[in-house]
Amino acid sequence: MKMLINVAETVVGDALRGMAAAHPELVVDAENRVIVRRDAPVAEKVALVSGGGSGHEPLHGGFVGPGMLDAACPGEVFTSPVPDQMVRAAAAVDSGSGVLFVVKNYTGDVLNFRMAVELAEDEGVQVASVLVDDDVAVTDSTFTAGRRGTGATLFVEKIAGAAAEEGMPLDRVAAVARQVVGSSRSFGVALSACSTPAKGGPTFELPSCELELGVGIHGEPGRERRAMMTSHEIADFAVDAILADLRPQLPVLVLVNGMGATPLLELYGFNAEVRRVLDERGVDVARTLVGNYVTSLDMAGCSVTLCQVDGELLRLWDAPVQTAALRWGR
Amino acid sequence: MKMLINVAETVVGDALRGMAAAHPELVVDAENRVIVRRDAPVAEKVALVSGGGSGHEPLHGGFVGPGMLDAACPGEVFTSPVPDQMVRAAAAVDSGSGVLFVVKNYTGDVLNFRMAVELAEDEGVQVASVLVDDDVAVTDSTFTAGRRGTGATLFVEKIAGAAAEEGMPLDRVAAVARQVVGSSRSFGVALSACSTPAKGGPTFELPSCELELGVGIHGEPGRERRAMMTSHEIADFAVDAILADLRPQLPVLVLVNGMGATPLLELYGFNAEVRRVLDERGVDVARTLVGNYVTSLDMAGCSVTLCQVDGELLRLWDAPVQTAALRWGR
Amino acid sequence: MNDMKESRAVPEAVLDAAFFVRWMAAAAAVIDREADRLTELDSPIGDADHGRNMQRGFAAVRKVLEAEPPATPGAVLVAAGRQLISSVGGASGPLYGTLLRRAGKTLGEAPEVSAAELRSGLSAGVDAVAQLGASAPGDKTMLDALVPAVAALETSFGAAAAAAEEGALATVPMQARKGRASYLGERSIGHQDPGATSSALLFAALAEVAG
Amino acid sequence: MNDMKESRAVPEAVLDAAFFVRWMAAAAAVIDREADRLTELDSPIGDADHGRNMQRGFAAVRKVLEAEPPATPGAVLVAAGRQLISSVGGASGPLYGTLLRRAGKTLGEAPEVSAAELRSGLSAGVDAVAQLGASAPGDKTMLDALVPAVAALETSFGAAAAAAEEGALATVPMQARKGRASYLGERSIGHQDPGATSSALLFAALAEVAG
Ligand SMILES: Nc1ncnc2c1ncn2[C@@H]1O[C@H](COP(=O)(O)OP(=O)(O)O)[C@@H](O)[C@H]1O
Ligand SMILES: Nc1ncnc2c1ncn2[C@@H]1O[C@H](COP(=O)(O)OP(=O)(O)O)[C@@H](O)[C@H]1O
Ligand SMILES: [Mg+2]
Ligand SMILES: [Mg+2]
Ligand SMILES: [Mg+2]
Ligand SMILES: [Mg+2]
Repeated sequence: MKMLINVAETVVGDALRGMAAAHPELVVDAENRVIVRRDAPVAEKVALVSGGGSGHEPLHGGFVGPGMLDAACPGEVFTSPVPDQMVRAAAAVDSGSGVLFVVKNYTGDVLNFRMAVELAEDEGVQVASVLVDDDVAVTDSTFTAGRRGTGATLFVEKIAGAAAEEGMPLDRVAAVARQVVGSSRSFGVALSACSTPAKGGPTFELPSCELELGVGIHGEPGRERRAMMTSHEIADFAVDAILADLRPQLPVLVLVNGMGATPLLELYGFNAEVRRVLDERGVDVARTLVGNYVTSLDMAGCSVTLCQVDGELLRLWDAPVQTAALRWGR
Repeated sequence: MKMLINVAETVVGDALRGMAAAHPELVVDAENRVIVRRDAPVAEKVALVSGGGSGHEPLHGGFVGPGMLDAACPGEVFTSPVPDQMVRAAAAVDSGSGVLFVVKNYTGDVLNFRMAVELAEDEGVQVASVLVDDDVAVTDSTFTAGRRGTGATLFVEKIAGAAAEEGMPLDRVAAVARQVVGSSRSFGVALSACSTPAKGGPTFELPSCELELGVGIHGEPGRERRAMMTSHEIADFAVDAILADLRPQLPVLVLVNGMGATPLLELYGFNAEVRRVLDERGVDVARTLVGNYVTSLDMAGCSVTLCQVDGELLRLWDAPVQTAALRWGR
Repeated sequence: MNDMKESRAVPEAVLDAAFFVRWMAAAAAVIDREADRLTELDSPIGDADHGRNMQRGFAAVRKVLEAEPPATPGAVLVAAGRQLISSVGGASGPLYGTLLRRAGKTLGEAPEVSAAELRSGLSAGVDAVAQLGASAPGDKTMLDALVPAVAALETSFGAAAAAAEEGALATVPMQARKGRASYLGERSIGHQDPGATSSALLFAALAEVAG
Repeated sequence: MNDMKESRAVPEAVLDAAFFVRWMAAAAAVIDREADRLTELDSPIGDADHGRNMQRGFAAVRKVLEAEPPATPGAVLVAAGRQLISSVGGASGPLYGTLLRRAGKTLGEAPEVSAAELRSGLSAGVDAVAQLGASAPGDKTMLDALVPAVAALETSFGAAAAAAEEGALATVPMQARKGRASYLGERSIGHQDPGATSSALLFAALAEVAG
């Protein structure tokens, strides 16, 4: 599998140097692997720190900036960052108002962030954590590591980021973040596996006539393999899987997210189908975001995330944001 | 080749319906295939219209909005739109201050836009056209259809869009656009072919140990096939190909553009190498943009575009823009 | 297509609007059948859309001609050409559109035309294509089929079809100097031009309805 | 690895800090050799990074132990564990880091320890892993190799290595209940757990340096 890289070993460091070159508004410490907004710590503001394995770009580094994250810690490809990064990030952004860790629910992320909480608190930083676990493809959660964190991470980081920007205290910001988690559900499909630099080839084999239903964002196979489906059928399947778990009473934010290699042309076409199903099921759409936001390297496929929002969450979603990957408002 | 579509025939129309659902700030006429900013025509403002084959998203539809295009006309995949679309778009956005057509240099685009100019002028719209031809991979231009228009299109649409937003008259806006074309050069490489819905499979075969140097954005093979190169070597090759043709005396805007399937992680790593070569060659970088902006469906690969800018062009680049794919400022 | 060489010479034929509608319908049919091959040819040296482009265009032509059949040969070709321009896009839309429109305009408003008149009309159309495309025979384009086909029309429809087919085959060793294939430089050599191939199909359809 | 079963029983052995440094170096070496296999195993039921993770971690361990060799067995393991936590990430970093750190802390500050003491230390470490991971044998994780290995350490280092290897193999028919593989549900059955496999390598390295 060809990649636009030098060697697998330096992929993450190289990307951070390239990010530093492109984004003077960020402080990118390529050696210690921490991306911090340049004006941090922001006085009187709760700071948001997230992180996770690399390979999901723009998540999380592309979401650092006013209105969203204060810092991000990228790990190796598909590998949780280490506690040292998180502690360093927390120290860099804490204004004294405390730090919220946004953690996607994977054993590695959970364990490393848990250690970081202890270490950061030892250093006198007040820390709260929120666990994102939105993927309805993972069932039987009491007997497993629980639901994965996927697309809802974007909603959590954006909305909690806006809450922090407004000056809410740590417990309120954490509560808003948890409300978003509780209101969000995702479902993903893969049309191809992805190739990690370390492996140098596809993480699994998928025949040209089949797709994987219920995949995560780390190149794992899904819960089920089926004969290839149309965009119409996939939208039905994904949305119904979500609605079976959470039937929104309020309007929803919709994220039609590309896994990395699916053309935007196809994602927009898929969004037409997602909107059709939601209309058919009587679910109101408040806002829609279409694009590659929570990716899986070069995987072809997509995920749908719905987040039901009250007036307050919608206001926070609409609030200004200025990051590399998400920008609006003033 | 699997795609997230229903049938090849409806791909463009489906995408436009999905775009309409996601972007209430645009008027998307899926039937007539015209995307118009909702507040058009903007009084006293020159209007910018562009268009081209679909499959390059977010180009052009993602660049419609304040500070950039007033309308875009998407053709079939990799096929120029028809004159009727352009005339309809021009009529929708002309405030009486005239319309600038931004045309990428491909026989189809050139011929269809040429016909549209005649028809629009018949309807009393004042029209100017600018031809974008930035791809240094195409040589011998007197014996060919000339250089292709690729990544520089983004610079032209952004900068001329800002000029129009400032209230410059049509001839000035056209002159600014032509200055950007004259100051811009691009070079692209493919690590894989792309698959068009109509063909249902890759447009060419590329062995797993080779890459194509000097590709366009329509899935054509490049000028030369070589053994796979590192990110370092590709950056050297691409930047040197550009500098051999245009040696900037002023700082440059850099676009490190993904062809569609190359992960952002790799694009940022590649940007680190591009910056290294530019530093080595003594070229100053004013601004850098990294991402999938002028794509080739699911092609893996990238292109580099440099645009040398004086203070005026840089000011116009930095001016606010509010489109689906490019946003900054207020 | 060899048997078309046997088609009788038709300098004496008188062609009415219905004949031209039949030609366009036959063209639409053969292009439908050969669309995948045209797209395949457009793949190594182009952007893999020529079959779909032609298919979309001639489907639109057939539809408009069926809905409102024009009264004269000239009007049929003008309507067909306009339809191609409005529905194809790409390089082939304006070029084929111009070919038919100019041919139709040259035929004027006569209710029937002779084969010789058709030949002059198409000849004017081909000149317009060369002018619009700034191209000439030898550039590895549709002109490499169109020009010999129109010349051979002097003999018979079958001869024209055969000449177009030969002209299309003759593009294989050429290096493209116009259109997308020109970007490939020397790598364009060894492939048959898709536009020359579709031109051959149009003349095959003409021979078929004449024949 | 079968010949390791022949390693002599070493309940009477006395192990100093240098022994533990050699163990870690041997572990780093075997993990280097087997990294691709570990990543391969992590591919069908995980995210294809376990080999690289372990390689990165033990390379860091080797480096720090070579630069500043700690004075006691306990200190070696604590330093190694901390290094894994600081350099691996993923699930395996905190888990293996905790295993070694807890084992090291249990060994205390003695300059030499007996095999029995090592066994209690590792046993405490394995308990800490189970607690941190909220996991138990049968969940298709590293515990399925670690738990039998520590039990067999009562007999010999070779027996421990063999038990770990067997434990790793025994994960094949299991359905994963923890870690990434659990997302696959029944589809996790039929694959060997990468973490159990790397645990077997650690015990193979231990038998090798004892041996
Ligand atoms: N300048 C030109 N003059 C004449 N014919 C041309 C010219 N450029 C392209 N063509 C013809 O058009 C054909 C390609 O048509 P098509 O694939 O439909 O359009 P596009 O190249 O825009 O994708 C070529 O095979 C060639 O025969
Ligand atoms: N909860 C857990 N308890 C014990 N071991 C676990 C647990 N979760 C995962 N593991 C082990 O970690 C291994 C995966 O490690 P690795 O691939 O390095 O991390 P990640 O899963 O984060 O990519 C699994 O094969 C399993 O043996
Ligand atoms: Mg991992
Ligand atoms: Mg085309
Ligand atoms: Mg074509
Ligand atoms: Mg793993």
